[in-house]
Amino acid sequence: MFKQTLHISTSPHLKLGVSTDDIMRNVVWAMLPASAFAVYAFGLSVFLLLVTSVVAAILTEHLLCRWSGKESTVNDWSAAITGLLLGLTLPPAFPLWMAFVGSVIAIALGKFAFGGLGYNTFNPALVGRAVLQAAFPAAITTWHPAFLEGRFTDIASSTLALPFMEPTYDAVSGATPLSAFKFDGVAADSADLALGLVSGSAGETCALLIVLGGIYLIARNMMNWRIPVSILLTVYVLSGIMHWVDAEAYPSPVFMLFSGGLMLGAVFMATDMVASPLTAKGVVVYGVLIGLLVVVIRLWGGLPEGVMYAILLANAVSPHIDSALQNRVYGTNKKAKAV
Amino acid sequence: MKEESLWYIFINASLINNFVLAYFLGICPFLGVSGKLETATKMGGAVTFVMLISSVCAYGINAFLIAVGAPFLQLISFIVVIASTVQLVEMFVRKMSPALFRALGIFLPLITTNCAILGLALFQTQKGYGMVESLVYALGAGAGFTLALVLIAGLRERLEFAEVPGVVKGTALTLLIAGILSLSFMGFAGLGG
Amino acid sequence: MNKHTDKSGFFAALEDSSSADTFLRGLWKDNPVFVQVLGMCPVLAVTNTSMNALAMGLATAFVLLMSNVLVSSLRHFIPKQVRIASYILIIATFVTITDYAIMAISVELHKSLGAFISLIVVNCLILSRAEAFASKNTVGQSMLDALGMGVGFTFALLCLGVVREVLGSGSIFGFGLFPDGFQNWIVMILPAGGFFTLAIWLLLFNILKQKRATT
Amino acid sequence: MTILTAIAALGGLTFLLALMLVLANKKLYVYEDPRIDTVEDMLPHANCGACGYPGCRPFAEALVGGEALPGKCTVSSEEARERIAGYLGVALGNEDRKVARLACAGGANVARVRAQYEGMQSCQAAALVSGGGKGCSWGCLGYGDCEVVCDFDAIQMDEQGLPVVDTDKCTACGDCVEACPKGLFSLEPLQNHLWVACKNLEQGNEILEDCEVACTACGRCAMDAPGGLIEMAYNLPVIHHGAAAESKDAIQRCPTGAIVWWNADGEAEKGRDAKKIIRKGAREVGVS
Amino acid sequence: MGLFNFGHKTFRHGIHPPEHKSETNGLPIRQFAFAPLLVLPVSQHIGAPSKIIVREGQEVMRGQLLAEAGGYVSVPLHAPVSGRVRKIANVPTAKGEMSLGIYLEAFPASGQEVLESDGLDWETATPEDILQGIQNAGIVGLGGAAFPTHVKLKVPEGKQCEVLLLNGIECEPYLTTDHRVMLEQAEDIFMGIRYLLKATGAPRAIIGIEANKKDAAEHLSRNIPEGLPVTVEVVPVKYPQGSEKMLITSVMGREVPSGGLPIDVGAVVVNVATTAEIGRLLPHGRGIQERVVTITGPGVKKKGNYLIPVGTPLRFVLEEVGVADNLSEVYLGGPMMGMAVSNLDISITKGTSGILAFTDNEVRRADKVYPCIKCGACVDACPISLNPSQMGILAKFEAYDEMAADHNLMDCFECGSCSYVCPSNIPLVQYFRMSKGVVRKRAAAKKEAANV
Amino acid sequence: MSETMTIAPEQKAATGNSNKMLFAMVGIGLMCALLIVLTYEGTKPIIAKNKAAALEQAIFKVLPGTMTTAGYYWDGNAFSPLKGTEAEGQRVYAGFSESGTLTGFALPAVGLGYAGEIRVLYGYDPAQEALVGFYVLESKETPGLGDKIEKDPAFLANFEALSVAVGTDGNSLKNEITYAKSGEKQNAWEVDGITGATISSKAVTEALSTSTAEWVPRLYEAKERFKPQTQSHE
Repeated sequence: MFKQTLHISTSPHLKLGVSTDDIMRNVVWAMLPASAFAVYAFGLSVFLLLVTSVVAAILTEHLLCRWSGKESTVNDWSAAITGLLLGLTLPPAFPLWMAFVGSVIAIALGKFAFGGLGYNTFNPALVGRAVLQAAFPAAITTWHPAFLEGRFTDIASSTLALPFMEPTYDAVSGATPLSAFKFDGVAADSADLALGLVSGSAGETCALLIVLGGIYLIARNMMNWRIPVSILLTVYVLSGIMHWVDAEAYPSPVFMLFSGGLMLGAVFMATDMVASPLTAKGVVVYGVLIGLLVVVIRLWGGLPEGVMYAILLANAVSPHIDSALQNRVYGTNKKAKAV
Repeated sequence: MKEESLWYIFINASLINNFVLAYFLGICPFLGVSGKLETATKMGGAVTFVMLISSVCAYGINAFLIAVGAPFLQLISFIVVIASTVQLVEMFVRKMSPALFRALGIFLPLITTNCAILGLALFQTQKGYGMVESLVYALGAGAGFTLALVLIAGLRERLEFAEVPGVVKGTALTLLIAGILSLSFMGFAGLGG
Repeated sequence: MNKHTDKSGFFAALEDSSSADTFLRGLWKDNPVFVQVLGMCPVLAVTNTSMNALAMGLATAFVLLMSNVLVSSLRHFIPKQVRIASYILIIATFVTITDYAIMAISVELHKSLGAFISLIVVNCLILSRAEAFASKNTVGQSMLDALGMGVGFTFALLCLGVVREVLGSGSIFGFGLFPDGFQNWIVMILPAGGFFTLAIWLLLFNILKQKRATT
Repeated sequence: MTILTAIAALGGLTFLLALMLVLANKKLYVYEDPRIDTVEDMLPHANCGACGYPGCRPFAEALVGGEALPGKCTVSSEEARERIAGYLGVALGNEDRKVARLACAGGANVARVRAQYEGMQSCQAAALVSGGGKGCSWGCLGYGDCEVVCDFDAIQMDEQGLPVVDTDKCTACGDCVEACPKGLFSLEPLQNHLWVACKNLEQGNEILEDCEVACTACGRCAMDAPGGLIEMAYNLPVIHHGAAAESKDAIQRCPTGAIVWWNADGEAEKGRDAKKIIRKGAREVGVS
Repeated sequence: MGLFNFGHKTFRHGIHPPEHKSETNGLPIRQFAFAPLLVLPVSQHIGAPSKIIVREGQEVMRGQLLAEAGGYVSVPLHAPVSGRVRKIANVPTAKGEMSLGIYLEAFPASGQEVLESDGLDWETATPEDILQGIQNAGIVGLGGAAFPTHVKLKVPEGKQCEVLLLNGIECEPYLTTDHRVMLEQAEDIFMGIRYLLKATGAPRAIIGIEANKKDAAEHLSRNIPEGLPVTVEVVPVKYPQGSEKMLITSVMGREVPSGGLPIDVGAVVVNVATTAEIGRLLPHGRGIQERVVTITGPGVKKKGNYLIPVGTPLRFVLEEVGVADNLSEVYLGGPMMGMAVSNLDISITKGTSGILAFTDNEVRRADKVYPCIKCGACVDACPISLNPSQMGILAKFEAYDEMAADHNLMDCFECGSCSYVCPSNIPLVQYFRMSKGVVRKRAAAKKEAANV
Repeated sequence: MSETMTIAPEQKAATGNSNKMLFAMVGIGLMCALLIVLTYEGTKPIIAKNKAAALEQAIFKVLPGTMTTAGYYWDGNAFSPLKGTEAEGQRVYAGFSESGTLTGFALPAVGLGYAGEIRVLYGYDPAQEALVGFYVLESKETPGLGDKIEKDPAFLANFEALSVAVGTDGNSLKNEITYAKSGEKQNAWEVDGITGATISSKAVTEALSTSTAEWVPRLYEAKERFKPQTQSHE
């Protein structure tokens, strides 16, 4: 009757059945449409860029795990996310060697040094990108035009710049919509922005596909919808007020929403679960903070774009948001401490 | 020549050229007391307080030294006066409010050798700030110091419970966070101008 | 100054070690930067070029040496209660002297080191050596200690300065290292680069320590 | 001229400052015995708590205050303790050294597992899941919480999944006592030889199903030991050290070897009649 | 979550595990056979163990007292069958420890008739009589907690019971005992309510039922006897609504203070099956001999709700209903809070509400544990709004005291919602159970040290 | 240091050595003052010479063909030779060629850039009525981007001949210096900006614009009165 030994395990004996690697994998799927569009718009260079950053990220993670004697954590897919995300935030003709360096830094300094997945207090891809921005400010603000003839057959010369060497550019487009507005007061067409018919970082141009990916993740309950919604709403409302006050000096809210890396940041970067707060309230405050910083930096700061800095700063604040905005424990007036 | 507005002085001292993250001032206490949020907040408060006081002192001393024609005594006078003022404050606080002393007092001796305080005195003199500007500058520097300390303390408290690799643990990790924060603060550049 | 027969057992260890040890301790085993993590402000602030690092290191070493000597020779004269204040006075004096000396040598160098020369006053390394060593040891011992610590400090500063200059400006002591078209890693000469470089040096030291512990 | 102003200015400044310090020195002087620091430096800084104080600093304070004797610190070396005693001019006050002893011998080769536990590999955790699945509900689960918790590397799990205490390294800090969910560890004076390596409260041979070296409460040890030394209580022998001189006779007739004699080499000797276990592999898992 | 439940009365957070109730909720309660040998631990309830009053070898009648209450927080134990006391010794228990108990050998021809004593009329009895009667009947909470019911019903001085809450939620997946009891024993339930209202002095009673048992709710509300102040409240389906605190919040909109009792917000909560038992036993002065148990799970051949004598060995039960060959795990209670069984020689006790048997196919075993990614799913699931994510990390780093001091660890009642949703498969509940044990141990040690 | 091994637990603060404390501290203070003063006095001439040389170097850079320089300050009505105590914003340096003819004026200007103040020195040649040289004294602009104002040849070419003609009224400029987007310079008084360093180049333009508007008319009017001094300014 009882043929085999009983097993015992702890309650609960039921599981929802969505595991961390499922979530991570689906985030990668959600980023694919935007990545595909990036390749379509900018051609072979971006393809190589994305492949480089992803491969570098995975390789770094694997080797670091090996050296530190840990089991390789590559198959939880989080390294792939970091690599792909970093690739998407870089200019299309960004030299591959720099992207490689960025990916290594993102994983090694942004993630592994903090203890790996689950402990990275900053979004690793943004750490990588922030270091690249500071290290190679010229290369990272040189934009390659979209929809060039022969983009599927030719590779931009800067893409293949020799390691440690300064890249040379063959086709340089004027500016991104944001810098065009900031320095020259020219606002791009909203429809072009939404469809990605402008220049900018590889993956940030087509807002619609990014939103699509976000909706997919929200529908599968793998992303906290409150983060992108509160960021976008804050940016819309704040810039709407400013635009209403002075339409000449401040761009329209729609322009603010669809230009630059806001969509990519709000949907895929600010939503990094590890670096964002835990509670519903906390997440909304976090989103509002990011939105606020984005508007402040874009409208009054020295830089045309501030999404990356806004998210990194909010990441740094998130432990404090967490400790301030815990849920009230049932039957008490006390909030549990978070940090 | 464009005058620096008080608002700009504040933003500049607290965010753009943050004393800790851009000028590397007060790194020792920064590394030392940023482990716990509570101490970090108190330390920040104490430093801001002392900055305000020493800013006034430095302004006065500088005026005095220029008047007597001995600007070369600037450094030694600053440090001696700051050190003694801090000690005086410590004694005063201990006498007037033991509660405040327990909260802030233990940090006061640490502050004497905090380069942020002396740096503030030197910079405000170098920039030729007047009395009000000096005070705003001190307030901004203190706020920036506190902000950096509090941000790092939050992160470090969280990372206390993280599987940080053994070789990174400690100062290296704190410096790493500081580096990333320093990069993030670059986003504030150009504000308030 | 040979009144040191009555030392407690606690300090006997210091006596046992030879003079060479006193010197080498600061250089390597108790390196002020990598091991004791002291005097961080100049370590980070003025190491964007090797030249600055060297100058700063030497300036600090000079102040350290002079103040150690003075503190050590005055140690029976200074009452315990005012010792810290006296040390600060002594240190500030030598810093001022160094400040003027550097200005006399090169205005350019003085400009690039900026206020950090003055800030040597509050370098915890100097005060801690004065308090922990010079106030308890002979002039000769203190000199050796200061030399060791000073050289160790300079060495550490150079470690950072060289890395930051090579990557950040593509040169070393101002001499170009790479062919034209080298891409400077500008982050290295920014504040963040200082934090990162020091973090990575500390990390390397830790790895080294760990390796040594396991073998 | 400059020289005079400078000297006057700085002289005045230092005078004021010195005056202030003098006043401060008179008014607000808090004395702390400098010997506390010195003594703390001589202690091992392990903060293990074996001395009964929360850490080395409080212990140092107690030492200087004369409330404790250096011998309480079982972690530091003999010389270190003598140095402290010499420094403070007090007696050494040596403690009976204690070590942690495990009241179980049911390794994988002799004890049966009834149900296979799945989950977090920790005794504390396993014990909460239906007792951990070991046949003998009193026995060691073998996930090594004690090994993990030991700061002194004194506990090592052997190949049968039983913790082995290195008596040289053990400082009797008591961490393993707290960590064991089955309460199998206790701190025993090193000079005591007799030890019952079992905690099961069952009587009779049925327990041998679950563990071949369990105490069957036969009472032979109590009969053989000098009067009053061993008494049977709740189906286990209880040793009253000090009631009579310890004698090796007590273990000789034990049929399972549950009562042992710790010899001078730190090995547990079994009695003459104890059955010899030659199985090296794990006992087959019993079908419930 | 809060958004979607707007307008419905319910508690914060919670989860929706698959219910699996349809497999047994249509099957009427059936009487189970007597096992040849019954195993009766004297500690089947929370509180002091019962004191045995029979001798080895003594013959007892079904319903006869075997052990009397060992104190106020304790209940007596009655013989579930007529038979002979074979042995008084250590018996295995579900917790995995051995504890004192009675081996009772059933007479081969033991019948269903039960020894009765003086009954208690609900109209004439005083509240004290009723409480005493409930204790004498050996009644404990049949929902699973097995807390002596009379203790719970005792309204402390200065407190007022405003509402008697009957817990018919049964939120655990798979289990349908309360569902069947409500459908089949409405009369007993209403009789029990009469006793309970009198004992607690409550002016009215509310029966709380989850929306997945609408038939039971309708059946009960149709049959409310004239003049009995009872209403039936249907609440949305959500786990763990069956917990006292959650039920009070759902039905009354009040929160039981941390560390407090339902009576602190004017409520007394009693399980419907317990109520039915009171209604059935008290008029006749009987004691508990048997209880309804749901036997289900993918590994069971004859699923159903059975009336099983207390003390029946698990092995006998499983042999009777038949189990699959590749049986892997057996749980007592529901899948969310039930305990895995390591030893089939343990027996059905008064607190056993269900027996679940899972085979190799259903048990998720090789779940890889990932680090916490702070997704917040557990925070959104915890019904008492703790921060399981942070507590899990603290537990991993053994910061138990911090968990208790800053995170209200002791308020956790181990419902399992956090572990259920955790994508990283972190054994949160196990961590918390362990940490609570350590905290309790340390508090006890501290207290002891203070006394010495 | 004569510490004994058996310190009594109830040791009181030593009170008798107040005088010694005062004496020690003041003594050290006086010694320090002496040391500092001596150093200061010793290095003063060298430092002054170094500083002057550095300034002269800068002036040579912005005023081509200059051999000697002379410092002046504006007292509100007229220019007088520098005394050394004037604030920087009031100073102006005149440059003279070997033959003693006026090569132009060097003026400092300050603008608010991306990461703080940008201090520049520019050269104004009243003969050409144009700016003829430009040198960044101090800037914290981002290396690689903002620091192009020091290095970008196209940008520096702006200041080889940037028109600052004085208007007909003699009190203001005909055209103030204005900023133009990179590559869109059309007039001689426009500064061609740098792509990617817009803020920094704008800041420089603004600094020059403000400074020239104030100084150039004054200098143009008084240009005849500047003669080479026999000795260098301080």
